[in-house]
Amino acid sequence: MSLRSALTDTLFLLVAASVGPIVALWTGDTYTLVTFQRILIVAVAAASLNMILGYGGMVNFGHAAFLGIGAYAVGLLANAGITNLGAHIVTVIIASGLVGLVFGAIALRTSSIFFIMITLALAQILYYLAVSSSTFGGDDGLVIDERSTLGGLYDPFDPYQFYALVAAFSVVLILMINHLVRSDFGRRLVACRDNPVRAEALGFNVFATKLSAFVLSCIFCGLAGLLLANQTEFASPDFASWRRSGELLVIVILGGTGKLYGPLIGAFAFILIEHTLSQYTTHWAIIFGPFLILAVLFFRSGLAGVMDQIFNRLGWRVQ
Amino acid sequence: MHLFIEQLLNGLQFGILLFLIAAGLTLIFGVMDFINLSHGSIFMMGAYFSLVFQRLTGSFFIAIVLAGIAAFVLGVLLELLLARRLYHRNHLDQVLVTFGLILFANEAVTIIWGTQAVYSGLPESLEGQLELPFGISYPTYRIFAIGVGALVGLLLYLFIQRTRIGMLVRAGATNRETVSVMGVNISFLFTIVFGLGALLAGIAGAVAGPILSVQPGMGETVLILSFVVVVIGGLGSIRGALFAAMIVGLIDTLGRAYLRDILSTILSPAAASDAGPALASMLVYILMAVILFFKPEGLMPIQKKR
Amino acid sequence: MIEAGILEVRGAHKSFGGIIALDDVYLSLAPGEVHALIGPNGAGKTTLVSLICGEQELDAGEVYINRINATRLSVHARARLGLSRTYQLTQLFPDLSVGENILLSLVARDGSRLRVGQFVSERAARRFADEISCVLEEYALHDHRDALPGELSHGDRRRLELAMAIVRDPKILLLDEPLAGLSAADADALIEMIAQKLKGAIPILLIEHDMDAVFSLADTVTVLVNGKVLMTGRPDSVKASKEVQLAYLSEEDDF
Amino acid sequence: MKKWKSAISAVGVSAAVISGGHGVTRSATAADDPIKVGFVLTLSGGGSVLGKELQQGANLALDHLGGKFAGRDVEFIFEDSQRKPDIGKQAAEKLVRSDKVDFVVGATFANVLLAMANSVTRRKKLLITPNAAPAPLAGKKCTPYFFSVPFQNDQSSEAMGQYLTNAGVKTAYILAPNYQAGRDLLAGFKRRFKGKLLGEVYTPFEQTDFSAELTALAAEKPEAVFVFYPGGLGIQFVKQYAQAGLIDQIPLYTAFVVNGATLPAIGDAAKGVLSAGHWAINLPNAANKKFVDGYRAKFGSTPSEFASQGYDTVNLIASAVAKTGGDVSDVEALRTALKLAGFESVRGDFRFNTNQFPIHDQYLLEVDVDSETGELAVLARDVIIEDMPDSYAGQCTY
Repeated sequence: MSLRSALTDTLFLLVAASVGPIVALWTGDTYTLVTFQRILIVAVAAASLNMILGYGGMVNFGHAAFLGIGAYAVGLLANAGITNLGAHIVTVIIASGLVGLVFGAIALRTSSIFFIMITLALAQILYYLAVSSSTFGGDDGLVIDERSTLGGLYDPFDPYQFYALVAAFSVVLILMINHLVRSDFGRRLVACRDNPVRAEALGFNVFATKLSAFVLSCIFCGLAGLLLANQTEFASPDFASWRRSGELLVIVILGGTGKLYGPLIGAFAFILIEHTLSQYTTHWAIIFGPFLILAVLFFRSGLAGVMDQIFNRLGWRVQ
Repeated sequence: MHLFIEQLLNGLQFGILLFLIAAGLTLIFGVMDFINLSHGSIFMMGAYFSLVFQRLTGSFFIAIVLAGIAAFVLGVLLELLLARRLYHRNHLDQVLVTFGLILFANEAVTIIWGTQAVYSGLPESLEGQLELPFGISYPTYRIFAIGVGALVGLLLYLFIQRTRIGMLVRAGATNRETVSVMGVNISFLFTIVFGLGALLAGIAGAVAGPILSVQPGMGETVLILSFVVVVIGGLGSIRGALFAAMIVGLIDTLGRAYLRDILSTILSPAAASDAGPALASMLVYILMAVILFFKPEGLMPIQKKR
Repeated sequence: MIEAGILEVRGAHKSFGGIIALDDVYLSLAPGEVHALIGPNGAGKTTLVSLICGEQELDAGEVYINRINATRLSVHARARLGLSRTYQLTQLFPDLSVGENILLSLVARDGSRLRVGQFVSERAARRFADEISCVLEEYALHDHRDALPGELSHGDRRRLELAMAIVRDPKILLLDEPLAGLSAADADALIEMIAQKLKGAIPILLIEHDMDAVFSLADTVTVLVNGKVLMTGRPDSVKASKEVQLAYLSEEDDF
Repeated sequence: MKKWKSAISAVGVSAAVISGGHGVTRSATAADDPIKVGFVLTLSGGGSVLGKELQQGANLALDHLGGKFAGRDVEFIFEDSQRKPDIGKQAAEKLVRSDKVDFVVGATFANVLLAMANSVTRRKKLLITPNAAPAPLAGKKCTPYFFSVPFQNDQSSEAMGQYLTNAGVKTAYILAPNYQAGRDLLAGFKRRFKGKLLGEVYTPFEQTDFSAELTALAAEKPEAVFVFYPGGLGIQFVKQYAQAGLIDQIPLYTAFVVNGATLPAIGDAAKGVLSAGHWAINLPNAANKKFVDGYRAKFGSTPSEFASQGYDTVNLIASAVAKTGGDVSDVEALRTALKLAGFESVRGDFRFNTNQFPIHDQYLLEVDVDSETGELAVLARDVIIEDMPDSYAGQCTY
């Protein structure tokens, strides 16, 4: 079961990740790669949020702050002349892990609406820090001159090679998140969400479990920020704004909370909708707003849920 | 000393504005357990409505009242069409639906009034400075804003303490079941409370219009701050909201005014001028994090009986 | 103390804003015994249970679990010392299937502390598959393995909760009104189950209203009235006590 | 197990739609294909008023050119950055890679421009900014493929400082929002202002109420106040400055506060506010008259400087294409042609510095009633500095 699900995951993610290059090769238009890169990166961030939202019941309304942390860590290192991907990864893990630990320790003292609001407030603190600090480039953001390098193993500015790196990285991260959710730890997390009283009585430390999940999720989001910084060659306070956090929530819900592939499907759908609508009108928000409302009101299981239903009805259900 | 008193007045005025918005938010949360991000959009609509009514009636004062009424109607419609479908849903769903409303409202305002900021001026009677005792002179309009805020706050207090609906609101905030057991038409009560919250936000928007820049998205900064107020004060507690609004208003204003000077006693002037404004913008959020760390339910939580 | 009990409450004191809920309560659960805690409504039974489990803190006094001072320990830490319990209102994992509910208990048995391995391993479900089947069989829940707790009957839910409390191999079992809300037939079945499977095998602290059940199961009975221990003794001596009858039995004739 | 099937089909559908949007292979540029100019502007959300003005200015210029550069058809492609750096970057990638445009024009805001600049210039495509002009691109990070049409951000604050020095003002109090541009502009002011600063205040970003700062400022009694507050911040500052009764006591000197976009919202409170800038509707040159009249006729409103910059940008590009005889295949030739700036700017004299930022006159601008229309407008009163370069050109060594 476990090996099979891991293989299915890998297979599916590789298929998803290879759509971009196939289309790009077919049309000769490497811009397609940029869109698909963005989808994958957003999917990683959304999956990291889904991990604590869908399985841990933690509504982090400041999750995008960790996109910012990842992006700034890369930016500051790269501009100091350190471009090695390994160094970037380690730094991002430490930075987002530590901040996640502090944020989580504060926020997890509260629950429900207070949790939503305190995560928002904590993220705002980071946002204002980024905006105000001249070392971070302030509101203008931080231009990153060099993408992360792998000791000359690949050319970061070749569109296909760079896509391959982003895709490989994203696939690995999503696989890791999926694995975590399925792991014994994932079961405990669900237990702590489902009935904290019972979980405590079974001897599970609810706080520690939730905090670990929170920190891990922050690290994954930080790594998504690393990718985002590499893709945009830029770090901006905007990455950490509360609207981005809102968008991440939207993507998770749109895709289907607590569904393994929800975030990826949500990211596809979100970027697709944004992309398509904004080609017709600059007032795309007037359509997207109501769409979001209807989606929440009537499709609670998200797109992944809707698809499940359709395929069930078609008798596609395997096993 | 004059300077300090003026800064206190500034803080008071900002706090009262925050209170008007936060009071509605906390009412809606306390009675219906509903988290309404679109409250800031109603604040924005209040500012726009007041401009429309100024043009129609020619009177600044009538326009404020009419803007409040229009916001009330808007709130009632919102409750009837959307919010009541969400009371039994979780907070996340409520956040997302009202997030969608923000997107919609901003874009609708853009389409109707343009993306450009719109002119909102003052009647002559409110221009200029008012001479206060001790040789302090203070902008007339800001005194007016404090006055309107205080008046609305007082009316709200009377309404909640002295009327039957107000009594139900109080009862509803502490014990939802009792109210329905008492045979009250609960959905009517909810509609009224939602409308009332919108009314307060609308008036706040109308009053803030001449101070702020009336443009799409103007409600969002205020929204986040008033959520901070509501959470610090304790969800559902109007007294808490008043208290917290004053704290936030004063801390924010005094932080901006004095933080740099305070910091420069320990840091170099350059570092102080760097850190001062950065810290000032984070101050209220840090305050909130600290308060919630020690009192996870806010300063004056309502004792819920279920 | 010559022979310390497996669960000891010593001089427990708790008050809520001036109202004294528990006053100098001593309780000792000997290995292997079924110890019933009875008392009229408002006597402080629920408070005592939550103090034992660590949901509330004592104002004064001490709690020893498995001979370790647990007075300052959290709920989960006490659970790790071997304290296992059921609730007056069943506490299950509502969004997980019956099988998964049991699984989590088994996971807890094998180590409830968070360890690095758990982030990597996802073998729990396979490792415990057979054991889950056995447990379900034993508690007559095998038809409901994939059902959600909400879909079960009340009696099934009670049995599920009991199973969850027991499979994690506790040192002490605390049953908080296990018969509440059960039909007469279900209640009898459950009493039978406790008597056959658990009595003697594991020390049990039983909080129960049903006097028939109490007197048929208990080895020792403690009577709590107005936050104080009125008496502790053998069931028949308690039954015979005039004081107890005055304070408790007389006013609740229906028991 | 069922999940992966549903997910795969989702990917398939998405891919079809995305590639359908813009994935069609385009043939290499041929002489009869239109010349493509891609714009990355902020067209929705906050700040979109600037993007729209830029867009309208650009469209008007193309009208005036008869829709052609050097006899060849021209196609404008507008992309919306939503003022988000990553979206702007993506839009630039699309223009360069997918649409294969000949020129990229952008962006409206510095954060978007900084994010997208590398994607364009690294591919040796020409990038021309119609509005945002942050210091790094003028100095250390300048490249041969980047041109700025409007100005360098600091120029107007330097001119304002110069003006106050010339006017013999002894004391000033200066304010800006606490971010990079704010610090740059106040630094620019300080470079040229020789009097004494009674206060230099950076207000928290996104702060909307300035009462605390105004109270502190009034207590210092400076001879002049200089502020940099773009967009909504400026509207709020000027209104509150007037409400505090300061406008009659201490003259207000500004940069990026009063312009065609903010003036209607500030209203009469702005009357008398002074600023420095490179353009105003009343500049007496023929190109400007044609532009202002044409804009009023086409859009029914008075143009802002943003529209003028959009207009100048398109005319600059047209002039370069004319120089190469309609050939856009040789980027180096185009670049040399652009550098000549052989077009009639609506601001009068215009040439490029070594860093490809403009050298132009800085005017003293005052908000007053325009005698022609009877509306409030920003009007040029005097020249403060002629042929002014920016202060970063020296750092530019590509």
